[in-house]
Order: sequence, then structure tokens, then C-alpha cells
Amino acid sequence: MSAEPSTVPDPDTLPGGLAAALEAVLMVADRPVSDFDLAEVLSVPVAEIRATLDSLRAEYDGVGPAGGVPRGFELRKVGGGWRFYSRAEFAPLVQAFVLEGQTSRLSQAAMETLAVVAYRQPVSRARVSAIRGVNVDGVIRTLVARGLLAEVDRDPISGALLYATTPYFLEKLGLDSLEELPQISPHLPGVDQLDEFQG
Amino acid sequence: MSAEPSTVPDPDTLPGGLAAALEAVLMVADRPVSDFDLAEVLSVPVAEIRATLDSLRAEYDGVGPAGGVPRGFELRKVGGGWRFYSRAEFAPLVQAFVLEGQTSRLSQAAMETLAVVAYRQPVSRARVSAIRGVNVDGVIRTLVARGLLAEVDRDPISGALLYATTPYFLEKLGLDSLEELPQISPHLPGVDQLDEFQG
Amino acid sequence: MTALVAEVDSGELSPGLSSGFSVELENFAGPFEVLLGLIGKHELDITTVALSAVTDEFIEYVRALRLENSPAALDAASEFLVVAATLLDLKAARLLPRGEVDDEEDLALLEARDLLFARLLQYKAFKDVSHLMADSMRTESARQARSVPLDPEFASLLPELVWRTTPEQFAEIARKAFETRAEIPTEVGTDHLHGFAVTVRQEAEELRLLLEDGAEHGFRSLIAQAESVLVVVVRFLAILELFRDRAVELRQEAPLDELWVTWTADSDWTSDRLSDEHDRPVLPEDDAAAGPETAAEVGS
Repeated sequence: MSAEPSTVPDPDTLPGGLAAALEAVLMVADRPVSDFDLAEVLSVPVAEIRATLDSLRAEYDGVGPAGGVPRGFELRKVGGGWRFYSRAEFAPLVQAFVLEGQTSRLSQAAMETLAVVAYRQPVSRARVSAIRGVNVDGVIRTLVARGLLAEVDRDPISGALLYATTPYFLEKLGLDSLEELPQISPHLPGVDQLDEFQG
Repeated sequence: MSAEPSTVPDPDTLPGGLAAALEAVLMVADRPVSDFDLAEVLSVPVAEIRATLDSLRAEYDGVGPAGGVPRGFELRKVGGGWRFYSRAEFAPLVQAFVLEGQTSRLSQAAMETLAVVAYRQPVSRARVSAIRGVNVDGVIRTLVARGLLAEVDRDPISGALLYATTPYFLEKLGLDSLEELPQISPHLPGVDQLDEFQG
Repeated sequence: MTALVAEVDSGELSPGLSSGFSVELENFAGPFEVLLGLIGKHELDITTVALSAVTDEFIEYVRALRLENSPAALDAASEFLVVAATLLDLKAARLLPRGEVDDEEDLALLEARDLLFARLLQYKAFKDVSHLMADSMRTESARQARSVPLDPEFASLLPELVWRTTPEQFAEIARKAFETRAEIPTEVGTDHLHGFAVTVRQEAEELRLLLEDGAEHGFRSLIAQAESVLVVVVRFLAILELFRDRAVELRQEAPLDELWVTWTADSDWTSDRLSDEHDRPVLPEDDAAAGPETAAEVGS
């Protein structure tokens, strides 16, 4: 259900203008919000939204035209959208106040499984097992419960469930999209031939 | 400043100093934080904390010594604690954003999560995640925003927030008390063993 | 896994693994991990690795595991056996005179070697990249995303909830939510199709139901209900797979005599434990090439 356009004021008429309007909206967001969603809600062209967010980000980082010191928070584009974060330097302080969301470190097995799914998605458990050389059912269940992987589809032939990474996974890696994942080819001699061998 | 042998760094040594440290904490704290708690963790006198917060508030309101325009967020002291809020002038925009995509029905995922909490309360998000096999953070936030669930306590050991259903939930179901919830069979596979799942 | 790696790195490969070897399935990193450890220890380039040393050591390692450890650890270590078998094949291949690979079998062995190398290289690449990802996550965890409850003033604006669920329906939803944990389906039923796929895994599950009472069953009784010859064949293959997985014991008094099967796996055994080559039914025209181990399409 969307509000009537007439009731939403033009951000330019408000004190602080579009920049302040974006700050106000992002203050209540509990997930990354895309440029497009912001453009729609504020009835402002996407290009203008992006430019304004970029300059806000620079300002918070203390590198804007006005200079200044970094703020304690930062604006970041990760997981396909914009969101406020506490600045990394303050982590020890922040952790004293925020108990939830402190995720324990993932095991090596979980990280490897996550890596295989990230680069081969959508992919079945059997395929991941073949690449890692061990049964991965338990690990995948954990990664799904952690919100890092999701069941996205079924293989049309085998009917096996296929897994992919989630936007939350991108956020945890500080990436905006899967294209930003580090290239795997330098780690993979003869990568072209390998696809034939996958079990 | 007391010389506590702690891992929390002196905020003055960090970029942005005490003001930025307070911004970092308040930006991500999930509830209002009192002057005293801030003073204790930062090892800074309460008076200094208050003075810094007051000047941050003035700065955000555009009435600080440096002048400037109001930001889209404001710092408010509510119920004995400080928290960031969207500035009141932007409420119509924020509303439009909040209402975007909202429906008057609960999703299947929300209904299932609600059911798990109803029969397991008080229960942590991690535990519900483990039972449902998916991350439920977002869904639980929705259910809290809807007034169907509430944070009731903290787990004495893990410190995790515990959730329970509200009187409004009972009202929606047309029940007087939780005892009137229909029994689910204790012999179900899974229910007996669920205590073993620790998210 | 740390325990395993540490042991490989420190060269404690001879029997004498009592120094705290413990396998936790969650962290069990598998044969590729151990192989990489061995290769690293010998400072060999894995593209040109001399197999014999690694093979001998690997087999010694597996043997040591078998001698020294509890049945639970053995269970976990069973994953090694598939790789050990491949390595044995490779070792045999190495004994063949060089250049004489016109024999079909020789070729197959050489291909097995290439396959193992390819898989090992692939595994190494993912392992490398997983370290990079772990670094990113560590750096990233210093930042905390803002995620706060909605102000009551905005929450109150949400449209009034339309609620049509009765307490009984609600209890049913709860019952299902608790139940899903117990059985997460991994395959879609295809029985409604004209012909249906027979997989070793499915047949292994069928067998489990028949055998779970722990009694000794004759093979004839196990196939009494089979709908077709293909089911009989795949069920027989499933028994071989179960045997390889130590889930059943077999007894046969004389050649062509009745084959007696006894279930021996733990109650938590599932067909997921069988090697993954089986969960991909193949199309009928692939049958000959794929061999009988995978699956077959049953026409009617």
C-alpha cells in the first residue's frame, strides 16, 4: 500500500533539502535501500539521489568540499543499497552496547562452503560436496540459518534444491553486488578446463 | 579520565574524538542509551558526555555555533536515554517509505515465525532461526512493529533478547490467555528434541 | 579440522595419532584438505606432484585413523576411503610402462589422475578465495549496521492487520513449522510422471525401511515389491553402495546362493551419505555412458 503522492512533500521545500530527506528516510531503514526505492519514495530522479548520497558519504568521511573530521557513522552502499553504519574505528566501543548481531566467526569449513556457493551459484549441495570433497549438508543448513545462503530454486532435472548467497551475505562482505567478489581465476590454474570435471 | 585497563580505546585518540564516539554508539544502539552508561563505557565524566551530546544535538538542529542547516536526523533524549530519530519535519516522507510495500496481511514466513514464538516463548531470535532454518531477524522486527511480539527479557547467559507474544496477539486470535492456545502434539518428531537446537 | 591440519603439517602421520585427534563433522574438512596438507609438506607443486610418496603417506594416514580411533571418528574418516581408492588406482597407473596407454583401462586410470588433479586445483582455488572472504568479513564486522526498532509513531501508521486465522489453524501452522525441521525434502516426487527416475539414493532409503528392524533379510525378499527390472538393478547397486558406506553387512554362503543383508548403520544414517554421483538422474540415452551407478529412467 503506497501513500498518496499528494501527501508527500517536495523535499526541496523542507529545511536541509534532499540531503536531509535522505538522512531522515535512511534513519528508519533496517536493510540496505536502493537508489531506485529512494528515488521513487522521494519522487526525485535516480541520478540526483546518487549524487546527493555520494556527497553525504564524503561529508561523513571528512573528505567533502567542506573538509572537517570524520563522523562516528558512515553511509555505505553495500548489498545493493544504502545504509548507515558505525565507523569501524569505534568497534570496541560499539560492541559494548550492541549485543545482538555479534556473529561468531565462521569455521573454515563454513567459509569454504560459502566460497563455493558464491562462485557457483545457484548450486546444489551435491555439487558443493563434490568440490569440497566432504558432505556439506550440516554446514549449508547452518549458513541458511545464519541468513548467508538461501534456497532459491530446484534443479529442473534432478529436483535438487539449489542454493545462492543472500543480500545479507554481500553486506557481511562489504560488497554492493556479486560482481565485486574477488576474481577467482588467479587462484585457479587452467580454470577453463575445470568445468568439465565437476561432479 | 580513569585509567581502566580495558580494551576500549580512549575516544580522544580516535578521529572525531568523543563526539564521533558518541555518534558511533548511538547510531547503532537498538534502544535509547543513558548518559551514565555512555560515561561508564567511555570512561568519561557524565558532565562531559552531556555537554558533548548537547552540542551534537544543537549542531544537527542547525543552531550550533557553526550554524548550518538542520540534518535529516535529530538526537533526542527519551525515557532517560539518547537516540537518533528522523527529524519530525520529514515524517510524511518517512511514512511514505515505511508504508511502501506494506500489506495488511502477514506473510507466510511471518505467520510461521509468530507460531514458533507463540509455542516457545520467551525465545531468542537465534533459537527461532534454528527452528525455522532461516534467518528471522527481519521478520521478527516486522512482528514487533506490528505489535504482535514484544521484547520481554534478556537471556541471563547469552544476553540475547527474548521475545514473547503480546495481548494484542491474543486479541487477534480471539483468546483470553495463552493457555487457550490449542495443544500441539507433544509426540511430534522434532518438538521434543528442539531444546537441543541452540542457534 | 585444525587438529587434522596440524597433524599433517607437523608430520605426525605414522600411527600414533593418540595426541588428541578428534573429528567434529561440522569442521571436518575432508580428504582434499589432507591431500593438500601432504603436498604442502613435501613442497611439491601440485601440478607436477610425484604421486607415489603422497599416495603411500595418505594410505598410511587412513590406516592409522582406522587403527587408532573410535567408531565415531572412523565414521567421519570414511570419506577418505573414496580418495584413497582413487589414489590406489593412480599408483597402479604409475606402475604401467610409460607411453603404453592404448589400453582402455590405462586411459581410464590416467583420466582418473587428471580428474583428481583438476579437483584438487579447484579445491585449492576455493580455499584460497575463502581466506580472502574471511578477511573481508573480519574487517567488515568492525562496522555495525543501523537496525533499530521502528518508532512507535511510525509503527502505529501501519495498516490494521487483517487476521482470519483461527486458533486451530494457527496451531496447525505451528505444528508444520516445528515439523519441517525433521524432514527437509531434497527431491521432488516424480512418481506422477509417465516414467519415473530410479536413483540409488531413493532405493537406499527404501532398503533402509525394509532393513531397519535389524534382522537379516534375503535379497529376494528385498526385491519382492520391485515394480520393474530396473528397480531391481538399482536396488542391488544401492546395496553395494550401502556396503561401501558400511551401512549394511552382507553374507553369501556360496556363489549364486541367496544374498543376506543386515542393517548396521546408526539410526541417524541418511542416504545423503552416499557419494554424490547418485543424485543426478541421467537421461535414458546417457545410460550406457554413465554406467549403472547413477540412475535410469524407467519407461512404461
